[in-house]
Amino acid sequence: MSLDTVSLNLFIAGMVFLLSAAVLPLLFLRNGKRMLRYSSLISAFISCLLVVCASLPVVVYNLKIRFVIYTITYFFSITCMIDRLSAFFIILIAVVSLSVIIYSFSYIEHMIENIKKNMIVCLICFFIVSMIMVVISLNMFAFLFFWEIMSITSFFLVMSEYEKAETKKAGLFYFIMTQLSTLFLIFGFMAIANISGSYNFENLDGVSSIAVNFIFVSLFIGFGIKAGIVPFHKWLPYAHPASPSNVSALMSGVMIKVAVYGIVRYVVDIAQPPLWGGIFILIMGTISALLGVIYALKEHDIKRLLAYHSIENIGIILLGVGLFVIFTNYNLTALATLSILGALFHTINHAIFKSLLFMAAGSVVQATGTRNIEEMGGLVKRMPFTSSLFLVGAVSISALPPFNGFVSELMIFLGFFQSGALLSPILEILMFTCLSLFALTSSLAAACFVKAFGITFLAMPRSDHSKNAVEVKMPMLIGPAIPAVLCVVLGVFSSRIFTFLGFDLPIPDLLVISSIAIISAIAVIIIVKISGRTKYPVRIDETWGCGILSQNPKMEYTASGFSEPIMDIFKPVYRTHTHIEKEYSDKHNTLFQKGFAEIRLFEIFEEYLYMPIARFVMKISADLAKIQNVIEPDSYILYTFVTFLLLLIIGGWFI
Amino acid sequence: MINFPYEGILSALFVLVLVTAAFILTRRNILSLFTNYAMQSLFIAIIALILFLKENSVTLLVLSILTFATRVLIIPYVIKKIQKLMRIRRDVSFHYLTPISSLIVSIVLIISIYYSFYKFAANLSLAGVSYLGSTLGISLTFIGMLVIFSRKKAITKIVGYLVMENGVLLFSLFFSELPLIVEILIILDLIMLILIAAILAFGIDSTLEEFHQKINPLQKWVKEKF
Amino acid sequence: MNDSTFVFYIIFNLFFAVIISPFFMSLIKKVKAYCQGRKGPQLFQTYYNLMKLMKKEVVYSSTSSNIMRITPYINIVVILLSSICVPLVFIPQSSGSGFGNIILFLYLLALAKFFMALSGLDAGSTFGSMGSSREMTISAVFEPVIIIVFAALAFVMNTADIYRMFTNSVNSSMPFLNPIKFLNSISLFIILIVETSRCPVDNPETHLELTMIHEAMLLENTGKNLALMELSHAIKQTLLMALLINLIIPYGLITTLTFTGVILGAFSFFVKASIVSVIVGVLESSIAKSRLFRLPILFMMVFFFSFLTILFEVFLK
Amino acid sequence: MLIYCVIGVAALISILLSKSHNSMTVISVLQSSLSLGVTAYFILYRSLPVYYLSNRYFFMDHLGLYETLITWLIFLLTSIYASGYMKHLIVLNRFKKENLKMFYFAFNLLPINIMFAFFSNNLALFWVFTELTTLVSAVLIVLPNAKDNIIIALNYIFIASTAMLFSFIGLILLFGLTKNSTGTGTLNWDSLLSIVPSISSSVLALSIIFIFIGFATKSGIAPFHTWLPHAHAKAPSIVSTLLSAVLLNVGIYGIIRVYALVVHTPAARIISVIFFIFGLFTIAVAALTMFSQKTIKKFIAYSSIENMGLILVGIAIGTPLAMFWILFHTLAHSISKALLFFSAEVIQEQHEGLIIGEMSDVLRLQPFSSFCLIIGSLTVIGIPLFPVFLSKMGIVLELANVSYILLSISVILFFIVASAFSVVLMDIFSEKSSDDEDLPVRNATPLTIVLPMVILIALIFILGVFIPQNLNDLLIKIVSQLGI
Repeated sequence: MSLDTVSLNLFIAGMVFLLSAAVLPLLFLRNGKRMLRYSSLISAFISCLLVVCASLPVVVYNLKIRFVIYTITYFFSITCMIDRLSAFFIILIAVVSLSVIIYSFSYIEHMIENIKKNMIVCLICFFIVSMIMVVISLNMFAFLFFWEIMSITSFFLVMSEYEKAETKKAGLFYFIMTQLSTLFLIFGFMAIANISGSYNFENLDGVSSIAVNFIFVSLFIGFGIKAGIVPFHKWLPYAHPASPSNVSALMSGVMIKVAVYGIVRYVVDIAQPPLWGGIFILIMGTISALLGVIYALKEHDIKRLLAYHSIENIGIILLGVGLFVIFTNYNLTALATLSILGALFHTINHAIFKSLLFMAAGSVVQATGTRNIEEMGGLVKRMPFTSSLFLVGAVSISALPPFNGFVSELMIFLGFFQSGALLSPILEILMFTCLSLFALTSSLAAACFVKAFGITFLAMPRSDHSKNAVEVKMPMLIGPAIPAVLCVVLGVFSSRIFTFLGFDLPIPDLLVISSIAIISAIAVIIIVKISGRTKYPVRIDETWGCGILSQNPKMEYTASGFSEPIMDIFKPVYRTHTHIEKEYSDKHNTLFQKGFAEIRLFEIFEEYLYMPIARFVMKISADLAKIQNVIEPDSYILYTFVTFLLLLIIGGWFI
Repeated sequence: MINFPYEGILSALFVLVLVTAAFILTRRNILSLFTNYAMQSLFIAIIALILFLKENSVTLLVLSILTFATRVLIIPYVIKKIQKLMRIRRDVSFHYLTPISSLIVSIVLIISIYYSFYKFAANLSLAGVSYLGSTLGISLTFIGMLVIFSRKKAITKIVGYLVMENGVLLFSLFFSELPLIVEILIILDLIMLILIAAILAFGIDSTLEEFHQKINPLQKWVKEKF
Repeated sequence: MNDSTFVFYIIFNLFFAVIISPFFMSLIKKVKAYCQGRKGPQLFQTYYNLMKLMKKEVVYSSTSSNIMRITPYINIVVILLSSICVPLVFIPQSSGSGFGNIILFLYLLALAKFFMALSGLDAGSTFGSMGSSREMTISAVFEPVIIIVFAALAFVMNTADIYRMFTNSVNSSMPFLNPIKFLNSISLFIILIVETSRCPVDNPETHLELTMIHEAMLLENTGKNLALMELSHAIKQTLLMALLINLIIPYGLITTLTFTGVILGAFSFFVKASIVSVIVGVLESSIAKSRLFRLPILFMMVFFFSFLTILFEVFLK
Repeated sequence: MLIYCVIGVAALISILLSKSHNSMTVISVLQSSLSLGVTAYFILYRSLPVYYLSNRYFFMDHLGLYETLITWLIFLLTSIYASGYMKHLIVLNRFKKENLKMFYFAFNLLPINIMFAFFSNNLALFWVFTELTTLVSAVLIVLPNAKDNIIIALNYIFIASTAMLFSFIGLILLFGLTKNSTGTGTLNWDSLLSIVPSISSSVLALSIIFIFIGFATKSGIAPFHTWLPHAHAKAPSIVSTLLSAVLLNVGIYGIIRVYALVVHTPAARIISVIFFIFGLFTIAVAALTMFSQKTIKKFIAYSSIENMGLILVGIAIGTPLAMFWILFHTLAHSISKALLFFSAEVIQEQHEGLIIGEMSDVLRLQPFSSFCLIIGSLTVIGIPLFPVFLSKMGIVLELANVSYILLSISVILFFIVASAFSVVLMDIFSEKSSDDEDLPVRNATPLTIVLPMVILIALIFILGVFIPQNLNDLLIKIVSQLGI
């Protein structure tokens, strides 16, 4: 049995398990027994394992497995191909969904109605199936087919808490944006079908430039909307906080990566975008990264903060892709492989630490019952494991050495550094500014996560929710533990993995560095033990507060306090506007009675881009509806009369 | 047959048909509307008769008798009976077009249709009178539609629809007669339509309960018939 | 063969950095004292302080978690690792492990800063959290500038590896006073000032709550934890000085391992470093601490300098 | 053919004689199931087309049988639904007991009428039967106990019949043309199919436009669609289901027959341009008006107008593949529209009188019907697992070959429709005011109301993923017979 038939059978077995996991809760929608959900989650777990071992050999030995699943009519057939790129993304999806499934074992039990619990389990399984199928579909029809299923299942998952008002807005925003992205995808695919004739993703390099540019722009916008690139990112900070945490972990960890898969597949396989295309991606990437992190700094809702960070990391991935395109246009293959590998490695890193962070945040939100970090604090003592997991996630997202975030950002940095001497001067200056903005982003991310971790977990609890928060149950710890371990493993063994896969990259071997670190740590501890033998044991005392008697939480730094200096430096970007209401006790407005003042952040994109279009469409529909609401027939017959006459006269002259 | 000048009589009858149409457009008194409609149908029946004399095809004769029977006798009688129940005398208000402007519009209508059809006449070998007849037929239909949307009362809208029906009949007379069975079916269908439209028109003006009491005897009447 | 020299290099570089860095700290204190007309502490005072602190009792605040306990150890280990990245005396052949990568060096310092800020927040006192908030603000705005300076260096030396940079600066016959070297030295000097929180950015001496940034984060550390933090701060200062010295005046630096070369290299590094710390001491006592929101202007200056180096390099070539 | 007449007449007479409400529903269910069986038998086993009467006025071909199949299927489900629903209306005194007999008489007469329309080979005959369907459906609209139903019914009759008159003029033109070219004029569709290429194309195009006007009004194409939303909003749901799922198909059937005549002649270019203009205008008007609709049934009416516009665009493309997907779309649309109307009625009855914004706890009060409403609207939007996705994708693919601007306009309009659906559904489902205790009493939904919905959902799911082989062959045979 050759290797690819083995992996194919494993893959199909995995898919069958996953589908059965999805269908099972549907059959017994009303009964609340836990065993039903556990059995379906276990079968989903097994299927993820199967899928991982199915796609591992494909990545390592660069196989190409092509198979047809199902033909509805003779040209609408679901043909799939697993090659290295899609296998890599399958591993990404499977690993993250593995950990999310374990996490949901006990997370879902906290919900109230039984129907909702079963529905979420079923929808999550469908969601994972659709994402895996999108990644391996070769035929345009199959791609759109699963792309739409992915959007619809994730839409229903976002709407699972449909009672709240904010979920309504989030759901609406999300649905419209997904439909918009399908619209652009249809444009792009139709153009490809017109030029290349076949409905499969064929390579169309020898094609006239206008068509390729149009395809590139429409596909980029289509995938960009789903990935959450800046001008289209507005749905992300609404959809993720509204959906349950395990869903938002899946969505921001994996669904965004499927959109990135689309962009990478186009850039690498289908058609080589021109130089200006590369610059376009680079600029969009930098803007998304910068604005993503700057908006994250002002967020005090933990899940919105993480959502904005997904936008930032997508920007970083796009930087890598942009560099790849520019370098291939100057045919510097070594640098091109470095940057595309950096982008792909950052995709899987982001998938891992973002799902870790969302799951940890989910357990924190569930334990304290609120999403606002200003009301949290002191959780590190009450929830030690979750906080250490969150710490691992925070350290790896702010790209600090031993963890995986550092390696991928390092690769992109090296891409920038070594691009220096080889390109034209103007491009050189663009590279230089993008490098500085990228560096700014990663340092701001570090600052933001110090705030997020510090204010949420450290010091004293700021409200009684967080005072009596209690550590979550076992599955909700094992779930995030897997990505935490992966963060460390991928970080430390990164250069070993790359050499094993056959790429030699100029990145430092973190394995050697961390082993030396451990040796020196042991040495330091021994020296400190010997020299530091004191008579007095360790003493626990009051924090030194310049002489005040007892520390109370009111005196602690709040999240807005922490990030206020940075926000002050970046004031032009935030464009806050103050809103003051005053009430006077006399009519001459002289005796001030009471008032209300508020600094509100100006949602630039929402105010200037989305709302005007929405208001315009609503106005047209109101006018149209007004015309057609009249009951009497006269006006309608007048319309028909005029149309007949026009048709007749125009018909008479033209035909 | 004696070959007295067909064209002269036909064009005279055309004028008469258009005059009755003008009257229907402008008259306020409903009863006079019905009489105008009856006269218009009479003229069209005569036109059919003359055409029969000219081309002596049997269908034309049957057609003229049929139109005479239904459009001059039965339908006006039915509408008058329904109208008596409704006790409405005058349809005063106009909608969108005052009488004068609706007349002007109908004139413009006739001219524009005449010219727009000019191109087709060439390859349809339609000569003189029959070309005029068919264009008048179509413009009569449009005038009927003009009546429907410019008058407020439902009963006048029904008369407008009947005028459109006459226009179609006129067009079919001159352009090409349809097989007889089809013509009969169309007339049956027209009667059914007028019956229901009249009942509904009656329903609009009276209160709901009255409408339902009126419907029930009608149901019984329908049941005895079949 | 070069693995064993690399191991020897690691041990030597580490011990050399640990031993001499407290000396420079007390040297700067001594220079500042003389500028203010007083005698100032003896040169080996910092060593005695460290020994004393090692023996003192450790006090943890009730609200602090084990972040407070592990941060000193993380700090010292990370700084020792970064001391391996910057060769002080002799440069080993670049080993396979890619130790010399500039970004690795920079991000190791960032890791140390990250945990120090967290420990500042951990105690729950306003001073600590204010210190860490300000520290993160400065690092958030200044880190990109450091990366740009290193990018300019990498662009000039067309390599991203510190070892090869130093070998290039040793072998290259660039005249002392050419513009690129001059611009680089200014930006590296400002990086040294900002990273070790010297005067214009932060006042290391004072314990006045509003002005201190770096010291505020260490406020809660006591006993051996404080000693470790002080030591790592000193080593960081030496490493940054080494970067400045070995790139601009690489005379003592040797690439082949000879006994006399090492002694001479060590001695020349010691002299050069003390000259630099004297300059730092004089500078510190001559400028007042500037307001926090005026600092971005200083950082923009460094950004401007590195931009100039790139332009010079591109147009000169 | 005779079997149908026998079943029909028997059903009508037995309704006139029967007294109780249950017997009437049983009769209509029986009639529909029998006729459905007969149609299925004809499609599978009879060699078609079959001609009747000496002058070949009636004939049975694949397209006619396919449309009759849809009619009888929808009529069967509506009559099952009607039993429970009419009782509810009578209890609420929104329907007079004595009108029931007339209602059921007209209710059974309508599908027979439509069936004869589908079987009429002669276009004039088809015209007459379509005219009769207008009358019968007007009667059905007028019977419930509401004042403005009458105005709406009158409005419907006037708009529909005035337009039909124009298509009658078109028929006369066509008849005259055939008479000029071949001596004896004929309106039989199959003989026309052979004569038409020899006719001069300019007058032919004019007659086709005239005919198109009439049938466009019957199928709710843009400027003539104004009667449809009011008729659907006010009529009882079983009538509005029949109206939108079946009656609109009659108009579309007429347009397909007429377009098939002219597709290979030079006139086809002008005709398809006009069809494109009207089709896109319809989708645009319907899509944009949907946003601010206040009652669910009016909203669904606009979505059927939008689907008719889509079908018109599909016809205008004219390639065999597009026609295949158009026919598939009519079936998918009828099923989803029936499901939407059934579930909308249950929700509307539960929150009687409330407009979309004010309904609260919809999902908790009527979980099953809101589930059907969601499934129905997802189908109509064209979400993958449901049939409309296949047909929309097929049409879009064909459009791409025709011209790129048309493709972009229609895809943008689909997007607007999808967002309109989401906006309205959000308003319906997300209001949640009271907690569990003081929920208003929940209307009982007997089996007869739930059963049709379950059947429809099953059909939608089957068609969404798997097109049965004989359906596929039937559609291919139709397309080849139409000669496209």
